[in-house]
Amino acid sequence: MIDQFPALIIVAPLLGAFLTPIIGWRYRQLCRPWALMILAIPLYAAGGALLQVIRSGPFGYNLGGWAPPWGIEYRIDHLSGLMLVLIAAIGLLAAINAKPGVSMDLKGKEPHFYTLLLLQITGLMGIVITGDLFNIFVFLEISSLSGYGLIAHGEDGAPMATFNYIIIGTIGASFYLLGVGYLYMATGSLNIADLAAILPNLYHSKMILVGFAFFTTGVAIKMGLFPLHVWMPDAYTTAPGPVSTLIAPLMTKVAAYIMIRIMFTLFQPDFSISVVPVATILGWMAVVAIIVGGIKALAQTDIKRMVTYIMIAEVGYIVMGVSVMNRPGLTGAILHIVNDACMIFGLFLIIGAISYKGHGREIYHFQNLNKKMPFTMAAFVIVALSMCGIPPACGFFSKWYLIMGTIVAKQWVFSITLLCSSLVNAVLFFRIIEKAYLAPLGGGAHGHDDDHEEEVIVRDEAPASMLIPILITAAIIIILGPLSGKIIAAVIQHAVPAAF
Amino acid sequence: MLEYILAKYNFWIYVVLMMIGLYAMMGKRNLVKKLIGMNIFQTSIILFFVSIGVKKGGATVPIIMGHGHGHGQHLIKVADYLNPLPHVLMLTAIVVSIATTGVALATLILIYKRYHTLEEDEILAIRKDPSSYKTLG
Amino acid sequence: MGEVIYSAKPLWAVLVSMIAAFLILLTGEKHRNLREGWTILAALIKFGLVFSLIEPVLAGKTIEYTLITLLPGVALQFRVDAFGLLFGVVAATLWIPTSFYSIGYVRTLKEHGQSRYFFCFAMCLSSAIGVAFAGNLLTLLIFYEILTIATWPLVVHHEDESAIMGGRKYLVYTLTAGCTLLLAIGITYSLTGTLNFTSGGFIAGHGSPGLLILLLAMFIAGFGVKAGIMPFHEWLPSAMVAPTPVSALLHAVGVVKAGVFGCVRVILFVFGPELLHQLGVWTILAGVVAFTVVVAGLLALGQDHLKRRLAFSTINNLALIILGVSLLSKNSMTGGILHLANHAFMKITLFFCAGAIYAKTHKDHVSQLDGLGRQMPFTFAAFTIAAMGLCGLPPVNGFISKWFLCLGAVETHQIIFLFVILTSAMLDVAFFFPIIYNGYFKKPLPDVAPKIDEAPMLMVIPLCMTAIFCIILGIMPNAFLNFFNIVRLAVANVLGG
Amino acid sequence: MKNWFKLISWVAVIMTGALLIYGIHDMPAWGDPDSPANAHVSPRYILEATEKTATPNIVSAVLADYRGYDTLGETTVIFTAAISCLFLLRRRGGKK
Repeated sequence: MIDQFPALIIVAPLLGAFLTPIIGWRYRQLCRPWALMILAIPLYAAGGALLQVIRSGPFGYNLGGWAPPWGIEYRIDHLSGLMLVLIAAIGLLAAINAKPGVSMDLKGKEPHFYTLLLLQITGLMGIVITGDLFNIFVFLEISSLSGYGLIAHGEDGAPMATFNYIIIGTIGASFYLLGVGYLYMATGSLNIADLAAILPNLYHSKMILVGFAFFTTGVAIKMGLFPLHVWMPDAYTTAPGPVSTLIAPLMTKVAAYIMIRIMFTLFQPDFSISVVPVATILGWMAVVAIIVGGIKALAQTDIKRMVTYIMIAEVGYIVMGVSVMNRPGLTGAILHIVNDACMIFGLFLIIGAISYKGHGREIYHFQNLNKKMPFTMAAFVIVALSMCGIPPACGFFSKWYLIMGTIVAKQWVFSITLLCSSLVNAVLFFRIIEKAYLAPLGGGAHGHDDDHEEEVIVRDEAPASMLIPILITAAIIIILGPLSGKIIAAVIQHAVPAAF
Repeated sequence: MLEYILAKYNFWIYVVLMMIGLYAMMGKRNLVKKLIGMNIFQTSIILFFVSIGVKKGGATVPIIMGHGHGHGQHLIKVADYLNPLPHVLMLTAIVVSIATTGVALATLILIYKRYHTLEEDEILAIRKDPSSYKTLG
Repeated sequence: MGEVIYSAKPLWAVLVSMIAAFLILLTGEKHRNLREGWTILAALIKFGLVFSLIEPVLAGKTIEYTLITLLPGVALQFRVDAFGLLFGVVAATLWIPTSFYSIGYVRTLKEHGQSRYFFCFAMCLSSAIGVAFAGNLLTLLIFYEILTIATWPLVVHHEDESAIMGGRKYLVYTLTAGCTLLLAIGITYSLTGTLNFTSGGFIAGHGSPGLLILLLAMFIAGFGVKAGIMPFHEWLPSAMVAPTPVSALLHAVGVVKAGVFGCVRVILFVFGPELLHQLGVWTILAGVVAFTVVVAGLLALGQDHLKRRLAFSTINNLALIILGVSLLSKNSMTGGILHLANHAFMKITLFFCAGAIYAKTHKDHVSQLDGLGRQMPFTFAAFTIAAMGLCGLPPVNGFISKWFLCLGAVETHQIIFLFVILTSAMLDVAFFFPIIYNGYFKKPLPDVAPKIDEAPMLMVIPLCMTAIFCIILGIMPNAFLNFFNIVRLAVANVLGG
Repeated sequence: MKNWFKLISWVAVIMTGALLIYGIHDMPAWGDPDSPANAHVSPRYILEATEKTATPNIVSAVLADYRGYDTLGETTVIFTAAISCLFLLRRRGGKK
């Protein structure tokens, strides 16, 4: 059984996806339990695979029994094991959360929704698990296509936003494919491990340089790194609630994973330092991304759109951690992939629950929301504090490592950007917390109990299927913080190249 | 110069195609033109990959005739057959490109249903000011 | 240092009020007595736990508990040494009267959102104890930030415009300070690879003098914001919009003392006296702090709002503590650290009095207090005792710490600082005695009740208790809690280690 | 606004084109049977595929067997696109 975990991780959701429309044809209500059941399998298998990696190191799995450079190999190491667990867990929670949102926004289309959800998860897991460059492209397209379909079903501007996303996303994926082509042309291989062995002799070939450039640009587009982020705010804002909850936290993070793979597994780290100054360029792009993301987020009043701009800044964090090219920086980047996925997921869950309850997404709609939805807002406070980097929530620890990385690299501008960005986040979130928890400014403060009777606000909490994932995510955010030392010792430190 | 270009002429064609496609995707304001640009763009990549697999000197399509079930293997020479791998990859890429086009067309249908136009500027104008919406007629 | 005991007591001392906080939230508004019961129960248990640590610490032992490793070489670790214990004992002791007083205060004024109030209160105490017992800079920072956040709802409690503005100002100052600290701690870690507090400092020998001076400046700026050191003091008077028990907690026990505690930790346990002498920055530091002492005293004179006046007095006294420590001599350190405890008792009494006056009469300006001493004799007696203490008059405890501060200033041959300390005592007299004079000797205002009409018992008893305690500590500095011995041990550890 | 947009696309296109042309220099001669792409992995397909998979068409052999999971992915892509289109265009329930 254990030997088959890698195959199981992909095949289970894939078969599940193929069967979902058939099940949904007759029994539409069965789609959700079916999807949940299917999603539990990769979570279990990914957990098992991660444990096996921790116990006995990375392992491969040759599909169809063909040896690696000729056949396709699945390769699970510490980084991919961690990502698999992350994707599977968020996928499962997102599927649990989806029920009320789907029955409200996408009524009658449950089979399609759950099929696409499973395909999305399959695609993301496939990207992470495979050890073959072209296979990554195929899975990237599976996840992108299911994402296009899901997002286009959103509110008013969604089809237009999706079309832009398709165009830009295709440019990104095609650039990635071009990168694969150049590497193939120069080496004749598609397997990452095989390429990593061949490439060091060819670092000064122009083909490799061009290939690398296309790789990074393509992945940066998928990731929403600053000048290439244009598709992101519209697409994720207009997407239906359950959809943005699923896609927004994962897609950018998986793209960041591909970037780390390319820069640190496929190429040696010195390639990005000495051969081409990619690290420096990426670092400054990250600075701009963090600043612009923060400023744009400050300018938004729609909280969902605000969160998408925060995501742009957070992508900047990850890229910055990668770009400083040292152990704490990369540790922070990988830790931040996990933490940020949880935090963004939590935010979208909460936004989904609030919208489901019929409240608007503008900041002024948050007035008195703590009395209507106390648990949701408590979770919101936890996520917000984590985003501001307040310990012991997990956001603090990834920020710590990122800052350590910039300090070790002596990039003081980067450190200060990171710190300022936490302050910007504090402004962003405290203005909402203020709105939700405190009486309106100048609106006749009800200082004392006496005038309590004038307005009775009824508690109107989100349904359990939404609330449970929200509370679980909030708990995870707090627990991940103190556990980060253990996670790093067990997993992340092995994912950082030994050269650092 | 000319010889230099001619020596790898299909790579030059691929570059030109790709630039055309990229320009159409980014610079054109009509959504269908953008989509056509996307197809040109993807086609150029296919051309690129297939060009990698070419072998001059009499190589032919990689179908081995008359060697049933592992006999007479000594007759197979690598130089006689084109590189099969880029073709395999491109079969997949073509399918991906078709699938993407399909989904893009579906969103175009949605867009057209909603705005009755496929000009990006008009759509932006309608979204900014819904009263400028033209009824289908 | 002596023997190390591994015990979970420090952890429980932190956790007990955190657990109580969640019980308070769960109990909610419907069962008030049960909810307040949790507060008091937690306060008593916490006091018991902290009290039981005094004896082993005085015997020269250190109590340690490691929870979980956070970074290589740095864990979420509690380590109770003499200095940390002092702050812990002060916080845990004063939580008990504050709890009773708070209950009286919010019930008298029928405050809204009482569950939130008590929740945050308990969280503050939990994190204050965490700050006190933190074994390394990172643990300290974690609890320090929790303290920052947990205080915010208390500052904005009234939810009117000035409260919200005060809250915003508070957040801007303290969160920026938190970021500065994060950077400073990060640099420290990258220089030394460790963050564990060591008596006499651990950073010496790492990094160039210039970098170390910059680092010290960042640390002092980071912790100094909460301690109200002069360019960063602005938030403190604004935060006076909070309910009075909160101000008492902010100014006597929790937030500001955490800032001072952090400064002292950094000066003595990260940098160490020797390094500071070498770098030659201690005079600059002492100069900055002395400036704060004098200017805050002068500004206090101009305040008519009673709580704002107390706030400036706090800034003045906190700077005095840091001044004592930064003079780096044995007696000045003793005086400074002892003042950390003494000031807590005196200032909490003063705030309790201010709150009692407000709860009873809704008066909060100095000029409105004429003749009120006849209506509220107990409150005014307590106020007088505490004010005398802050002016440095025997037999109140403030005299002892100021005495040691003066000795220390003489010891270092820096007569200017002796003048600063004496001037500050003069200023204390100048801004406290008018209040006392108004209360006792001026013609009563028409709305003053002719007979004794005190605030509720739940408020008056705590404030009398703390006032009496001030006198007892003034006569017998080692009474009950062994403050003086603890302080002496802490100083001996730093200078001997 | 419109011109600004065109300018950006021109810049992007020219940059991409320049990068592509820059890459052409080092490419192996077109059609070279000994170029890395033709020499590293693919010879084994040509030599072995017929024997191991009993398929004369090497492209099919690689497609369906050596790199079968790519093809599974390819099928999934079509399936995804089909479901996406159905999801978007189907009128039952949903909006209006």
